[in-house]
Amino acid sequence: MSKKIGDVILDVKNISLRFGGVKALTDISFNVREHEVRAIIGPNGAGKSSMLNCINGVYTPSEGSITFRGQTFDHMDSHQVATMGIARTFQNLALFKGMSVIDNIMTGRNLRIKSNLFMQALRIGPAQREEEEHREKVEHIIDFLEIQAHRKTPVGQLPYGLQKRVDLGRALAMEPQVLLLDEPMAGMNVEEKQDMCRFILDVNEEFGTTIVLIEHDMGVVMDISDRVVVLDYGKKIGDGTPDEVRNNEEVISAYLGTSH
Amino acid sequence: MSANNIVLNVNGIEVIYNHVILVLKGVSLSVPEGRIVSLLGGNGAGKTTTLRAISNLLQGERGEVTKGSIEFRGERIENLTPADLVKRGVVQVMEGRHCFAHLTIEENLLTGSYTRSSKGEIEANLEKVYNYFPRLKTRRTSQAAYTSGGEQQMCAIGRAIMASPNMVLLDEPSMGLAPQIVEEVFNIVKDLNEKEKVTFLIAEQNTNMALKYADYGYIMESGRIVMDGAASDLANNEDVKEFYLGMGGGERKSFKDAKSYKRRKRWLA
Amino acid sequence: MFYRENGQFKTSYRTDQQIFPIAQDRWVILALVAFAFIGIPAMVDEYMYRAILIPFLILSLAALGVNILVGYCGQISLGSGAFMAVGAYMAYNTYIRIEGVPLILALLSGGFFATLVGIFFGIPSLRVKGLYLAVATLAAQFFCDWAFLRIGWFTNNNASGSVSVSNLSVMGLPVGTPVEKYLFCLSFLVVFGLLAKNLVRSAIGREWMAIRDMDVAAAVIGIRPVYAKLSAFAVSSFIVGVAGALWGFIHLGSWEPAAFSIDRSFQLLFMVIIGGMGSIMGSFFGAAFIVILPIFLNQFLPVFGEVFGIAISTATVSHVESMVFGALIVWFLIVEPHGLAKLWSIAKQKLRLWPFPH
Amino acid sequence: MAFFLEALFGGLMAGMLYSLVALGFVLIFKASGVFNFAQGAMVLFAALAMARFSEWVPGWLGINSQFLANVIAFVLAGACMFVLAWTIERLVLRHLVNQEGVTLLMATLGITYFLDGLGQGIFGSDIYKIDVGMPKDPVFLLDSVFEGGVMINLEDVYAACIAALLVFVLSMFFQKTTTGRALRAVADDHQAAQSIGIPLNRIWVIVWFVAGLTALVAGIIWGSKMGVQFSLTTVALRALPVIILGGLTSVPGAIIGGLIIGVGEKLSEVYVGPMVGGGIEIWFAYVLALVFLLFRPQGLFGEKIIDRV
Amino acid sequence: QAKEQFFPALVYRTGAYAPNGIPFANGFIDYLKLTNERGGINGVKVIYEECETAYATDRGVECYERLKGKNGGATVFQPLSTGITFALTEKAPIDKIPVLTPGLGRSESQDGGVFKWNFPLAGTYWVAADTIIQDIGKREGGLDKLKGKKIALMYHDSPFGKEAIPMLQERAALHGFQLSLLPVTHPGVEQKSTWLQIRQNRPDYVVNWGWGVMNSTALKEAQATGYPREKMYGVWWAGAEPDVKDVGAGAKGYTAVMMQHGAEKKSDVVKEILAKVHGKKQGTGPAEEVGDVLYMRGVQAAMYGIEGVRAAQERFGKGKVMTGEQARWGYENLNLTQAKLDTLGFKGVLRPLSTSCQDHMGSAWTRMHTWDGSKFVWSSDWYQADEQIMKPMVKAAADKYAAEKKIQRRSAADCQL
Ligand SMILES: Nc1ncnc2c1ncn2[C@@H]1O[C@H](COP(=O)(O)OP(=O)(O)OP(=O)(O)O)[C@@H](O)[C@H]1O
Ligand SMILES: Nc1ncnc2c1ncn2[C@@H]1O[C@H](COP(=O)(O)OP(=O)(O)OP(=O)(O)O)[C@@H](O)[C@H]1O
Ligand SMILES: [Mg+2]
Ligand SMILES: [Mg+2]
Repeated sequence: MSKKIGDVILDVKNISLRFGGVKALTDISFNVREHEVRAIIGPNGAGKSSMLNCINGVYTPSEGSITFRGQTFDHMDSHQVATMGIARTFQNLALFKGMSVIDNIMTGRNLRIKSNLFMQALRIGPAQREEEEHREKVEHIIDFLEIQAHRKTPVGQLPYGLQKRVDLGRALAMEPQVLLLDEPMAGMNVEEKQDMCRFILDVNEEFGTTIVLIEHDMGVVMDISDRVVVLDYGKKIGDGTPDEVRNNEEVISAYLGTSH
Repeated sequence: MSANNIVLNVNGIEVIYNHVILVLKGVSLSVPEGRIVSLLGGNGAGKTTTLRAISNLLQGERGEVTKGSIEFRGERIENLTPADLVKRGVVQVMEGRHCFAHLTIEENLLTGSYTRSSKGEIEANLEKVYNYFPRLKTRRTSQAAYTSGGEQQMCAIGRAIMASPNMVLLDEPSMGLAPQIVEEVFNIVKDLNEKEKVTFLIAEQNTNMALKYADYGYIMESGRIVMDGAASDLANNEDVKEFYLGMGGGERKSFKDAKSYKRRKRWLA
Repeated sequence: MFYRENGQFKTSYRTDQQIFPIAQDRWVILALVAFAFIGIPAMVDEYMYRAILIPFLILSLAALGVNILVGYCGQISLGSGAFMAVGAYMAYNTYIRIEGVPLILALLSGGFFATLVGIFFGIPSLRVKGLYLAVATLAAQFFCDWAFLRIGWFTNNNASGSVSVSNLSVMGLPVGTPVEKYLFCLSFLVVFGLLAKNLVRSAIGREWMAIRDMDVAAAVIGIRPVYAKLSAFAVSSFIVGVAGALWGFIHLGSWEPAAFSIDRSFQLLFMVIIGGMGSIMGSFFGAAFIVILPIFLNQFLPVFGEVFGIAISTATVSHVESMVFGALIVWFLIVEPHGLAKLWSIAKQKLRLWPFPH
Repeated sequence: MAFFLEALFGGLMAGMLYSLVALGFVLIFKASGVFNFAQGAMVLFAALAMARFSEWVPGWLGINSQFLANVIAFVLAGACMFVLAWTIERLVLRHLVNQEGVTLLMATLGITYFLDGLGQGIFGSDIYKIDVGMPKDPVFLLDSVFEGGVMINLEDVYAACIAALLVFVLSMFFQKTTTGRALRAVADDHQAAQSIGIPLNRIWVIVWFVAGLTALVAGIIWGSKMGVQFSLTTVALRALPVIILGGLTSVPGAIIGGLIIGVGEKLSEVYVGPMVGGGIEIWFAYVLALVFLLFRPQGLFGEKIIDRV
Repeated sequence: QAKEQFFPALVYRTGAYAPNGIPFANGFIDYLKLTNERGGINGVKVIYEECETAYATDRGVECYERLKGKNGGATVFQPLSTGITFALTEKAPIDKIPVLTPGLGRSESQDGGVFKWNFPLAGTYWVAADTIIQDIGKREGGLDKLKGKKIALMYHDSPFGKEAIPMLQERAALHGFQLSLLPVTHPGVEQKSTWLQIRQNRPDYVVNWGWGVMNSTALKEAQATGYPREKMYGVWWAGAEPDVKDVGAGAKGYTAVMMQHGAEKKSDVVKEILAKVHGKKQGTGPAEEVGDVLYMRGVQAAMYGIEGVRAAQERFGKGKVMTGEQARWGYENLNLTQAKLDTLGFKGVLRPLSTSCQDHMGSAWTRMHTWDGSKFVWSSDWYQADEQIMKPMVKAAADKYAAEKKIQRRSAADCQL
């Protein structure tokens, strides 16, 4: 595979996050390089999702800073993060249940909509044209994710697995530089996981999107990720290439168990 | 299978959502006493729907069983309330956790034993659950909504155990769980099954786990049962291997290569 | 059989993005509008206009506005009556205080002021959610009720606190006879209906719905809750305000704050929920249901009684009326919790499959 | 000074009366996630039943002790509320399992209409009186300290005590009992609750019955103060700011909220009102509640609103 | 086909104001029935239809639209609601149907020069307010004694309630008493703070301008605050049995101004109704309520309605069915002498009334009655509203209205036809 890993694009320094008594994260640091696939693994409740939540401003870390493309923040604001080009999917689906698949993915393009309220109300030229351009892009994503058949179904009625795809689609629609995926393959069977991997790798290679991936399926993680961070009880216990991690004693005992 | 020890018998049920969306097109399956039966199939195959139909939770989804019958220990149960079913010992662990957001983990578990009256039994069950999932014990006092995905999953499973059921319908128990917890969960299943003769019907995506622990398996495709057989046989079936265990031609192939290569399964469904 | 989209292939996204992608729908709707403009005036009598059609039109306009806020943006509001009142009274003041201001301008200015008030009372929605917000919006309701009763300026210091307008005209054309009024309201409804439909099917509409369904996720993909919510409040209360102005000017002619009391707010909410939240069509269904049903019952029950030779007293009629009305509301909700509009679309789906069951 | 005390006291008492109504809302919401707009109608219905039965009973049974008549009337009215609860569960709630809040809210509005019609249909729409022997005339305290003394109404005091008692019992019920827990579970997730064997149907009958009884008590107290008439339904509007201020899910909140609102609106009316032409108390109550919400969106004692991805 | 004169009846037998709406409606209908028993209006049969408004303006408008065209056209509308009256004032002229508002509606509508179609017969709110002050003055031993006194007006916060304010302010300015205004929000069950204020600035008199539950609530609160009921006055919509009966002894001493009649159980017309209508099991309400205050108000209203038509027939043809327009002339040229009233059975109940193009009220007599704990008893002799004060006010208000509406005063010629 000929994929050139760029230099650090996202750098997380000494992040700590506390909820009352619970220490979700303690002093986590790691970085993400451009174009790479970066996996975060760890037992349940290790703080993986919380980590993502800190990165895109859903949670405010109690300490530490996050550097993205040279700019450093101690707190990110969701909207601003989105404009900077960081997209994400959610562990327990956060789709817009009442809306059709198309509309869900279209929302991903909202940041790029120029025309104002009045133009939209009147649907005069530019507004109409814009709609169509974005629709075009969205249709590509839909084809890409192979959910054409469900275009207009309300996502609430889709089976779990497909909802996951729509979630991904919505994130892709933002054409982000960094894509945060929280367990995108939970509740899928091997074949579907294979498809999912295909999507992810394609995105990564064709659009050069940097990927941060949380996943519990070691097979997947070890196969597709370039580097892996391992968290346990909110602490970082390992960081490195799949092979390094695979052979890290602490990681094995804390997470992989004997099954691998 | 010999019909004498069948606990659950679903024959030819048809399910329609919102009066228009036909989802199950005549599904039949039967679960023998004290066995573990797994229900496999891709997204949208209809596993969840099947389980909902059995435990009578369709109403809330505006779905209804339009054809066929469901029998539990020889008794028709289509018209029972879910509560009645729980009294008869049938409990479902719903897909996507459904913990009680505002209640603490412990309260969640205790609510699980609503149908149980004896204090001692409840105590014992609680202990049992905490032993199964030590993680829950540490989070016992925090509101379910604020626990991690996996913790919620554990909580949901534990809650079902609290009702000391004799038959459990598990919907994707392994979803979002770390590998060794998955292992753990299936061990628990085995454990309950052997020690307490609990019967299991498991809808699962993690096929090789499912087949490893189950006695018997059904495979669903778009609302129909397309294949069934003893777990071991299924595990050795070429197609199953290829599409559900992801090891076409014996060797498990890397997810990297998956992209380059693609052949959709087509067996008549 | 007749109702199928197959054979109608969309060659461009534009065609697919039309308001009614299915040809049959388009024709039906066009036919309906044409009928409303030409057919109805040819056949109905004055009572129909004054007691049913005009109220129906105006209230569906209001319901439309409320639906944008409640149905699309998910901010339950019980203050709609207040916004109607603002629309009515401010339109009145514009009308009498500015010499020779055109009627339409006066009405729109009513809408404009309603927008301001709407945005103001929308600000809490940034922090307060759900039922809490719903109840909080009653503050708007009661405050406006009070303000219009108490502050003389609004009512041009009429001792009684009630105001009235008469001999209205638009660009020389009088708006006096029922037919004129009907057509006037109808045109308003059609125009606003179209604009609203455009809004909800473009970016802004999607923002609203996103906020409604899951605001955290919405923020994460770059939607600003502030903008989305306040714009919903603005648009909604503008439409509601104009509806209020119409209600005062065209329907009542003379009114007092009681005409826009809390009951009105509830009534509008019913319309939206019964009709179907998040559906323009639903607003019309809802309005029809709420406006026509009680009147129908009220007139039908005595007749019904006579059939069985019992003379039902006025009191009994209205008691039975409200019982039946309540029962019907519940019944419809049970049949289809998502409102008449949903029922309608299910019917269409069935029709699409017809004659096959599924 | 004396006057301030009177106003304060009046406010407190009014607040207690509000919270009596608010309780009904909280009960049902906490226990089934339904925001029951029919509460006002239930209060009226219960009060009408009470008033009319206590009027009719002597005729039917030929007894002439007002007290006895009241007791029997109370039992009968209670029975009515039970039948009501049962019917509502049968015909409405069980068909709306797992629907969104608004849908259920709308259903309760439907019920409101039905009850308004039914109540007036059966019991009439005149003004009726409930006479449970509450003292009507005021008493004056501390006349030594202030000229004219400080006026209070024993009637109010009794009412307040009853309200307080009710609240105490109910909050015990919710916090301590298994059923209490089950109820909260139901409020969170109907389907999950069913899946672990909580019998929604029975639960709902119980809850609505209890709410019915609180409505009855509220109805009796309000009724004996104001007389029983259709406009009693409007007390619901007085209770709404109370519940959002106290927190939709908190029984004690209903009381505290009631007191705050009561005092707030009375003081505002008597001190600020005259400057702006009066009649401000109702919107003031709502604005007051709103201000509190801006600082605590879930009300003073409500459960935190959970939005987590 | 039989000649029939159609009288629509906008009633409210349900909702917050039913307790007062019901007896009025019963009286109204019973008198129409009686008229037929008496052989109709010179042989023209009277027919009627009720329509429930629940005191809500928009429902009232719907009823108006529903009934105005029925049975050969409505003769006259008598909405027992100021709100509805305001709405109809706009519509009636277009449809050429007179609006009768005995004792309610816009006070300035007395001016027939501007309000061609409105007839506030026998008294407006300004008459009520004016005469209440006169009675208070009498008690105090002369209007001049009112100087420095405090009078509080607690009013139903609606056009109805507000109507009283201008007259009271006028009188306050005149006699130098201090008027404080206490609005009570619909429907009026919540008066605690109102009464706290009353207790605070202890006014010498409290005038209750209420309708429906507001009245009984006011008396209960007065009792609870220990305010002397003897010092409380009520408008004629706040002085009937439903307002006091469940307060009973608690309301003893409460006085209300009456639009000429009170509770008239003994009057001839009541006897006649009991005999000819209730006697034939045709009664509308319970027989024991016949003759109650609001029942009589209904009877009075119906009687004016009928007599207007009779007067019209004098001009446009005896025994003919009158159109709304013709009826309007009748109401404008009504001349009910005492003799006529006596023959109709209103001896000792009503006083003469004669209207004209300028004056659509025709009579401004009132008297006070007081609740003695079980029944109302007359507590004053007749008063008449003070022309000097009222005339200019009416004129001014009417002119303002005319200006706003850009309508011309009616010419003398217009008055002739
Ligand atoms: N908003 C919150 N309030 C309180 N505690 C929280 C909150 N969010 C997360 N936590 C706690 O922080 C810890 C980490 O949660 P997180 O969701 O990040 O785990 P995770 O690594 O994603 O686990 P899983 O793989 O099961 O999703 C958990 O113990 C959880 O209970
Ligand atoms: N509430 C609903 N309304 C309408 N259609 C539904 C509903 N729930 C599920 N469906 C449809 O039923 C089909 C089967 O869904 P189901 O959830 O049973 O599949 P599944 O096998 O559980 O998939 P997964 O493994 O992803 O959970 C899907 O096509 C889905 O679109
Ligand atoms: Mg997670
Ligand atoms: Mg599933």
